[in-house]
Amino acid sequence: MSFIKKPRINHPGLDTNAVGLTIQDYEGAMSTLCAGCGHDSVSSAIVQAYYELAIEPHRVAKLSGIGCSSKTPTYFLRPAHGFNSVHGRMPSIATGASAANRDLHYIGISGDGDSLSIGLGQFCHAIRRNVDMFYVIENNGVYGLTKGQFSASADVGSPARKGGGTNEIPPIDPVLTAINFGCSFVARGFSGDKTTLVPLIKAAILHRGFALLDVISPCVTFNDHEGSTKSYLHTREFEQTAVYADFVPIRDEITASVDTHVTPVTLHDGSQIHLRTVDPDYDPFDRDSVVAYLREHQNKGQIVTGLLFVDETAPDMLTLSSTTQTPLVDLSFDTLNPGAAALKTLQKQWR
Amino acid sequence: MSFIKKPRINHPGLDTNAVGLTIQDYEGAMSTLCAGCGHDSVSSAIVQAYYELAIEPHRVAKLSGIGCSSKTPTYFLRPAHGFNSVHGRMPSIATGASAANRDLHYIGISGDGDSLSIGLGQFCHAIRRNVDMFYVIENNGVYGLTKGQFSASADVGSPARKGGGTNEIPPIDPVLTAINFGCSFVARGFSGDKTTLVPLIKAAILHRGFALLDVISPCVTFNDHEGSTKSYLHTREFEQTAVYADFVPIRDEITASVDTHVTPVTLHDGSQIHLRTVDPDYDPFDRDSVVAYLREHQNKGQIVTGLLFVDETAPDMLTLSSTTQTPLVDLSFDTLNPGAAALKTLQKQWR
Amino acid sequence: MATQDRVNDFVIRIATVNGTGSASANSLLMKAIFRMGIPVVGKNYFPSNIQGLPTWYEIRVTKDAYLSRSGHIDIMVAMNAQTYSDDLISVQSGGVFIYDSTRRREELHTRTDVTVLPIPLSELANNAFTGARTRILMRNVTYVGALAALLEIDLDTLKQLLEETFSNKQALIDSNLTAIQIGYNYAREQFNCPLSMRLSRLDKTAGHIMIDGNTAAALGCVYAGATVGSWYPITPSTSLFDAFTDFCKRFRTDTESGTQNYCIIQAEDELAAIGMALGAAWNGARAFTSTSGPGISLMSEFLGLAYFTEIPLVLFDIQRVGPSTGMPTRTQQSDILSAAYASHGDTRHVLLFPSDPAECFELAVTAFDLADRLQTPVIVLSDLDIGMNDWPCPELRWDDTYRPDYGKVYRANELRDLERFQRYLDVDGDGICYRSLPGDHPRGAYLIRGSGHNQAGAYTERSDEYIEVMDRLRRKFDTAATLVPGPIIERTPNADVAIVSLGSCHGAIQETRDRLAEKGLASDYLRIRAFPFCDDVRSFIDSHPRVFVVEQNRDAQLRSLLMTETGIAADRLVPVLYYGGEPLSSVDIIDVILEEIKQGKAA
Amino acid sequence: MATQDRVNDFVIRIATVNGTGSASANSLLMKAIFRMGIPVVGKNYFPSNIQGLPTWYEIRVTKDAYLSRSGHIDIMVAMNAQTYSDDLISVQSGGVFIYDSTRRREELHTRTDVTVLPIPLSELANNAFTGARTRILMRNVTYVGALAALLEIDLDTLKQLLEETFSNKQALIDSNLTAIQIGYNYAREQFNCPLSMRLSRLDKTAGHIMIDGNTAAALGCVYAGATVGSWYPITPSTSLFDAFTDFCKRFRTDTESGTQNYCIIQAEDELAAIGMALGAAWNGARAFTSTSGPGISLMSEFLGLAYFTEIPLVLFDIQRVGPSTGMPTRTQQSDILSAAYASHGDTRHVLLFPSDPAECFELAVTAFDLADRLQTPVIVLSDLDIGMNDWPCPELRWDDTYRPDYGKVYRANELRDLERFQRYLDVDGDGICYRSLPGDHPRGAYLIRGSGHNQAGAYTERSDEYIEVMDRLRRKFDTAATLVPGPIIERTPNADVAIVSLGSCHGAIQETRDRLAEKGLASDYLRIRAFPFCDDVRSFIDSHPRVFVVEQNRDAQLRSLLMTETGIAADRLVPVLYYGGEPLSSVDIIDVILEEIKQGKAA
Ligand SMILES: Cc1ncc(C[n+]2csc(CCOP(=O)(O)OP(=O)(O)O)c2C)c(N)n1
Ligand SMILES: Cc1ncc(C[n+]2csc(CCOP(=O)(O)OP(=O)(O)O)c2C)c(N)n1
Ligand code: SF4
Ligand code: SF4
Ligand SMILES: [Mg+2]
Ligand SMILES: [Mg+2]
Repeated sequence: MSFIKKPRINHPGLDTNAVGLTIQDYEGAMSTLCAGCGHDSVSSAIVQAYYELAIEPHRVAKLSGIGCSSKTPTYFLRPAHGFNSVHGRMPSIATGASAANRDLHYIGISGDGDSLSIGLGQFCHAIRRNVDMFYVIENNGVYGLTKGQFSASADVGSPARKGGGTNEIPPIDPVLTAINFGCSFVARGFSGDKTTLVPLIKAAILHRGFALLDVISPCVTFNDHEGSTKSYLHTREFEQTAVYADFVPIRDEITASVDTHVTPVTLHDGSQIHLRTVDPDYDPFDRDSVVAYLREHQNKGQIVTGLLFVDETAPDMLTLSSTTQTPLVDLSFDTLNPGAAALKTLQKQWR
Repeated sequence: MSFIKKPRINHPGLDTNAVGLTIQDYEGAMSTLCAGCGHDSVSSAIVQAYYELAIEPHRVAKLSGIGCSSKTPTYFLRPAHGFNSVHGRMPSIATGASAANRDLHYIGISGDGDSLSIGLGQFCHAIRRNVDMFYVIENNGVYGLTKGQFSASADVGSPARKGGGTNEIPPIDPVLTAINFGCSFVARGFSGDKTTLVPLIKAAILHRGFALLDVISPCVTFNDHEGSTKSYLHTREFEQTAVYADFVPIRDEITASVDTHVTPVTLHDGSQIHLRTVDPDYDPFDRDSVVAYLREHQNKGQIVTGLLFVDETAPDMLTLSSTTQTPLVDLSFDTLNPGAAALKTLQKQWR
Repeated sequence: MATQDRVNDFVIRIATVNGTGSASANSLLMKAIFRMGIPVVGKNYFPSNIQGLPTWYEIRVTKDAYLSRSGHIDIMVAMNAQTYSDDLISVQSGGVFIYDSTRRREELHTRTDVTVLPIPLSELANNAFTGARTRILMRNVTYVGALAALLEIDLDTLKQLLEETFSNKQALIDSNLTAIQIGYNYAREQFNCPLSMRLSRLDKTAGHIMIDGNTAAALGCVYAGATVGSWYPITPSTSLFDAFTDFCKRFRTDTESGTQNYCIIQAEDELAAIGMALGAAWNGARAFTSTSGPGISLMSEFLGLAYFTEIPLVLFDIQRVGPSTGMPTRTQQSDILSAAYASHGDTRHVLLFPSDPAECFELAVTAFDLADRLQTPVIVLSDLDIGMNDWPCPELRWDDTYRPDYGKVYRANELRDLERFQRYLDVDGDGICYRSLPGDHPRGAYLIRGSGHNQAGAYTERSDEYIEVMDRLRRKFDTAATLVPGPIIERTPNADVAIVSLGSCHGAIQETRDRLAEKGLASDYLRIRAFPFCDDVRSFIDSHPRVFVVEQNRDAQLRSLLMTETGIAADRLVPVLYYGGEPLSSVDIIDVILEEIKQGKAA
Repeated sequence: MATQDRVNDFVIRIATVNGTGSASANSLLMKAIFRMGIPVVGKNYFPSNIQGLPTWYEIRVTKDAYLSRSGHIDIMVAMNAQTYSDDLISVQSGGVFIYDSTRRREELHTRTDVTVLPIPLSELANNAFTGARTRILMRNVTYVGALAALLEIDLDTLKQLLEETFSNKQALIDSNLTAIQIGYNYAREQFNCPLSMRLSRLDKTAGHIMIDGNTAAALGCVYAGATVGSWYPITPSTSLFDAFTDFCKRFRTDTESGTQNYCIIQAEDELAAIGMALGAAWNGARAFTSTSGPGISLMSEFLGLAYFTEIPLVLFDIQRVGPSTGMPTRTQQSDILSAAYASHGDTRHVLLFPSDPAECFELAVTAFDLADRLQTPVIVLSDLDIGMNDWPCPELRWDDTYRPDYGKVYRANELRDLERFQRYLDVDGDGICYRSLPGDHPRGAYLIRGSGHNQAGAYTERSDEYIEVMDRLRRKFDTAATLVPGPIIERTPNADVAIVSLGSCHGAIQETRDRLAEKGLASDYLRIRAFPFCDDVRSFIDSHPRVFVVEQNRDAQLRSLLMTETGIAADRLVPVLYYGGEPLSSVDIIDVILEEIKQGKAA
């Protein structure tokens, strides 16, 4: 198989965004995933979000591990640099990349196997450092690419597709895990619900710090059957959106909202998200109450979605380490090299 | 340096336990840790607990990773087999060992670096599988053996010993992490408080499933200075025992307690622990309320200790996988080998 | 090679799209031929993808019972419009090109040297069946029917196979039979049947089976008495644990209670997988793990620990194309060096090289015996070609008198009588010491460690104690050379050519030797089955001025290992390398050899 | 060698307990001698432990400016009662044994061939100072004072050193001076000063410094312009990042705002450490990591990715004794093979072998240039002896006209004018392609991947495209051989002996050659500085019938690499191996060579 080229047809009538690009400029190569795979819907929501935010695609760096999900960076933002790394270790690549050039937008795409099995350590540590990136877990409860083994997010009692028994080991919930490790932005979406997904993605992109988006993204080939808790059917039935995020671009006039339970959150670039909580008691700024709410609903079998927690004040990794605002890659060699004279002086101590 | 032999003097007058052994039979080689190191106190509490439980020491398997803490299996239970493995990977060794021989008592000793940095993934996954073992983190907030770098459990604002700045990255709390990953037994102790430590250890040993004991165990050489939140001084000041565990051996008559807030928990061998909660609302059987309690007190800077959560009903890994009660190592080859005739029949399908 | 009038000697290739369920149709086709007593080999070319991309299945009908790809395609069944034109090109002159002509494609009728047979397969299936999935599946079975007519496949054999496959699901049997009949009839009506390339019953497959290496290896693990297996999914090793799980369920589960006399753990990654196997092996169980390239890299720290602490461990590496993620669904033999020297420091590991599924079965058992006996990891280097393709093999045999060789273990009764137990004492002078098992007896207790230790197992930082252990480990490796399976040597009087190779190269080499013989060139052949190399390897090479070393990697890794371990100079070892990722064929070898000979260099 | 009347040529060994702060006393002692113009070498023997175990510090006073251990001990300062008796045994005949006689030990006065000098050091310090910690520290300084009298160390030099060390902390200066004076006076009063082994001013250390390799390497990284460093603590590599951090704080921090022109990340493990460095390097930063054996094993998957995706990366491996955890505080050169072939599949890596701290500085800079130019990982193989011990070196020099060689990078302006950017196109025929940097320009965009890719960087599973890339990578490695630092060759007319070696063996070999010369044996010597080997290595070996290959590991890893990569036969490469973990000394080499020569085999 070689790289499949997607025919690029320019519709002259296509709308352009604030940087003069059409949505086609944000697309990627033709997907080679299974027809109906949830991951493709996520890619399309990502395309939409970057287009709407009018971020120049070549200022985005797309990273991933290994898995069907991790293939998707090929399928969006063709003019962005991408790095399809090794299984489970994308967080470290992203951490280093961000250290070297803080001015790019980082998006990391991962799967539940990639992030919660082999990659759990790196995932948690990247969260803990609050690396400035948008991190997506395309969560389908299975290892898609290796043909359907249970992943660490498979729910107890979830039956395997072909008589492989049911999963007995408790699942890892990326959302609760992220909150436990101090994540500064935690959201959950559903690949089947693009309308609520796009604003979540936009907020996540603009959040400074680690923004986790866990997307239930059904694997039609291995985990969309009856009984599967990661199927389209099950997710549709049990999804409960707790917090809607309405994205308000910086260019739009930001007016005080009249809705009930609406809280505006100002992002680092000045744009806002308006959080509409369904439950008046839900406080998306209080980690502890969010945990309590999530656990309670999880116990009832509900899949809580939305922008569940956000802390815009948490300093990100490079802030914590006082790294200069200039991307390190842009520093001139003269700035970096102390020179011969300094070397001479320095060496006195070693005599 | 060669192995330091501890002179073994038999005091004829020493007490013996139910299997006829003295406490000396539970000791190990002379410690080579720094004088005053918290880890040595933990070792001595471990010796005490196994002695009191009258477990034959050679039926115990001691495992560890790498670090000062991980050296300690040499310093207790000399007649037990031990496995000082590689850094951060002891949980997998223990998992496999337990699969092969479910009848031994497994104790894993680790450090905060070993379990929360390099070993975080394995630690969480062993918890998730509910491997039947007693797992100790000797938590001092630093890498002792490599001379004092901050570990992942160093608190924000904790100053390094020699002008290495203060730690800025939020710590990982092993207790909350364990609860998040579904741990069936979660306790925290303090190496400076042997009286409460020993019963915790005894309960942890007898718990069937993964029993985590996080012990604040100060590193006198690198992290016991002023300002350190893992110092003796700080821990003494901010320790708050939430749940006392009184161990009641199976041989003792178990009488209903008259105390307030006391709940008996029956362990798999029939012995009991009586949990005395300090706060009447504290429910050590409800994961969610425990999390809420811990987070609340953590936010106040308190170090909550005691047997914080227990679930004696959670099936352990081998129960979940329906593994036979006979240790696999004891199965005869005839039981395991299907024989020539079966092979003949089987192969029909491949013609 | 001309493709005309070749009875029982041609290659059929089926081009499809993955995820369309052609596997069962292809297997039906292959098994039918096999049951007609005609040797076949099946090779699957699939993408690292789940659905929608081109896939090929190749069946070589080989009356001479060759085991490798022929390197040519005689009959192409093109079911994937996306690859039609490439598929047409790939048919060799004189061949046949069959395609789904539901939509007729004139451009496919342009090759005058190829017979193009259009069959409206979709149309035929759609007319006969309902339901999208059924129609797709039945379209595949329809081409089997057409081939039955064109090649003269026994319809009864097909029928019986279907009955066995679907046992009591009569509806399935019926629909499959219908599809076959439709294809059969269509071909009979439209074309001159049979083709000049056709089948004719032989009696060459009696006592043989068609099996893939991963299934056979898994069976070997069951028969060796392995009780603990830990793994992490990775192509192409996954099917080994799938098979092990199936066999254990079948043979090791108490039917009443459902309890299992085994424990299989799907680990969170390869570091954990090998750690678990090590923990179990330390405890005395026969334990193993299985992986492929990236997993070998990740396991390397633990492999060093196992080497230094001397824990038996069996590890299957089903090699695929590297470096890094490489081409996960293509085959290669490129982990030889990494496996031999895996891990930092002075380490070296015992390797076994099965050449086909039957040997996977056999060497799996050997691996456990060797690991226990040598108390060290034994790495079985298989590859995707052996592991995942169906190979014809003599039926597997088992000797019920076999008893595992658990090696030197002091059990409780022996420990009781021992003055003092020293874990790393070389009692017998062969470098192999006595181990004890946890829980057995207090006197057997010691603390195993990856840090410096002395004879007694105690921690040391003393040079002399450390060197003593390291030198003994080196001696143990010498002992290993006397215990591992020796090479298979085939000598011909007055041979002109000498070949050394290993693993899945075997089939292609056998064929190469026949071709060379046809040209009057007799050959000697040594197939290495293990590392460390035993003396026979060296003496074979020594007895030839120059030897061709055939292997499937870029860097001549086996040749490197031969040079460093036997000290033989480079100019006597001529590399013959193929590393494109397809199963090796004699055409990849023969020209290199002939060219060298022409230059008067070989022998 | 007799130990009498040796001015400026003897070894002092101080035996203490770790954690008792003797390091500063020993450093004071060594520096004082150094400032007297007399060459010295310091070797630290410490346990993998924090406090309470035996530790030794060895100072070789060497008027001939040798760099290695002499292999003998002339003066022992025994401060650790636990090792007194062993320490006494280790002193060579004619030597001196000083011990803390606060508690007199008659049994130490039994060797007639050794002068035993009891000094009640604890008593002296306890009488003069208060406070437990101060007393212990001052006891150490007291023996420096005693040695000053016995060896004739300049008191003024000591004083000045103390003033520099403690700058304005007068109290500390005073107490140290007092301690020195006490020791000095005691020795003068009790013993015949000076000893026959003593010091006498020379002028051989001008323009030199005493520095350890990790500090020097870190400084090299600063001067090379490295901005991102990620690491995980591990002995003996930790001090490299400690030093890098210190230098960055000093040279790269905006004094006003406190912002940092660098980013150092203490990773959660080695897998993350190398991943971070790779991510930063991919983005165009000069990035590096540093580790030791176990870390190399853990990094092996990522090393394969870096090789195949062609990302520049600098990795320091400060080797220690393996396998596994091994002896973390002992030295060895045993990661050569694992580093050269790290990772599964056909991979090979560029290695650099510094022989001393000065070369650590120099080769660190070279490593960054090479990594950028070759777009591949460059592994600098240092070791504990170089990395953590203080070596005398010529002062480091920097050429301010140096500009980094960032290699082939298309920046935005070039990309704009490009018809089409193909990441893996061999434009110049040297196997090295042009890369682009993320964020620079849309036309430079491509997706880098560890899976099969073609010239354009696109995913492929096609044999031909894959082979094209692999063959080019092989060509690139050939180019590497022309770019890496060549060997240092020292030829002597009509040499009888030829030696090949690398890294920290250098000092011991220089000394060996002098000893051989004294016996009338002239020698040729080639010191390898990089892998792949350039032509000079081969031709040097070719020009000698037999060559001694000296290295510090059990398995003759350099020799193996020479055999596989140059094809030279085993019998021409005589292994000379030491792997006990102590820094190499000429005594470990010379006998092997002499023995071989006696058997008429060498030259
Ligand atoms: C080190 C390593 N181990 C195993 C694999 C095989 N592998 C590829 S993808 C994958 C699982 C992917 O699962 P997930 O991340 O959930 O992605 P999905 O395919 O479900 O989207 C595995 C195990 C690998 N590529 N590398
Ligand atoms: C793979 C690997 N990386 C690094 C090391 C070095 N190392 C040894 S112990 C240690 C940290 C131990 O810290 P912790 O677990 O907290 O134990 P403590 O010494 O504090 O008790 C490290 C990084 C190692 N041995 N192996
Ligand atoms: S296997 Fe599942 S996850 Fe992979 S592409 Fe198909 S549907 Fe998506
Ligand atoms: S360094 Fe710290 S952790 Fe290690 S032994 Fe000393 S006090 Fe204990
Ligand atoms: Mg998945
Ligand atoms: Mg610690």
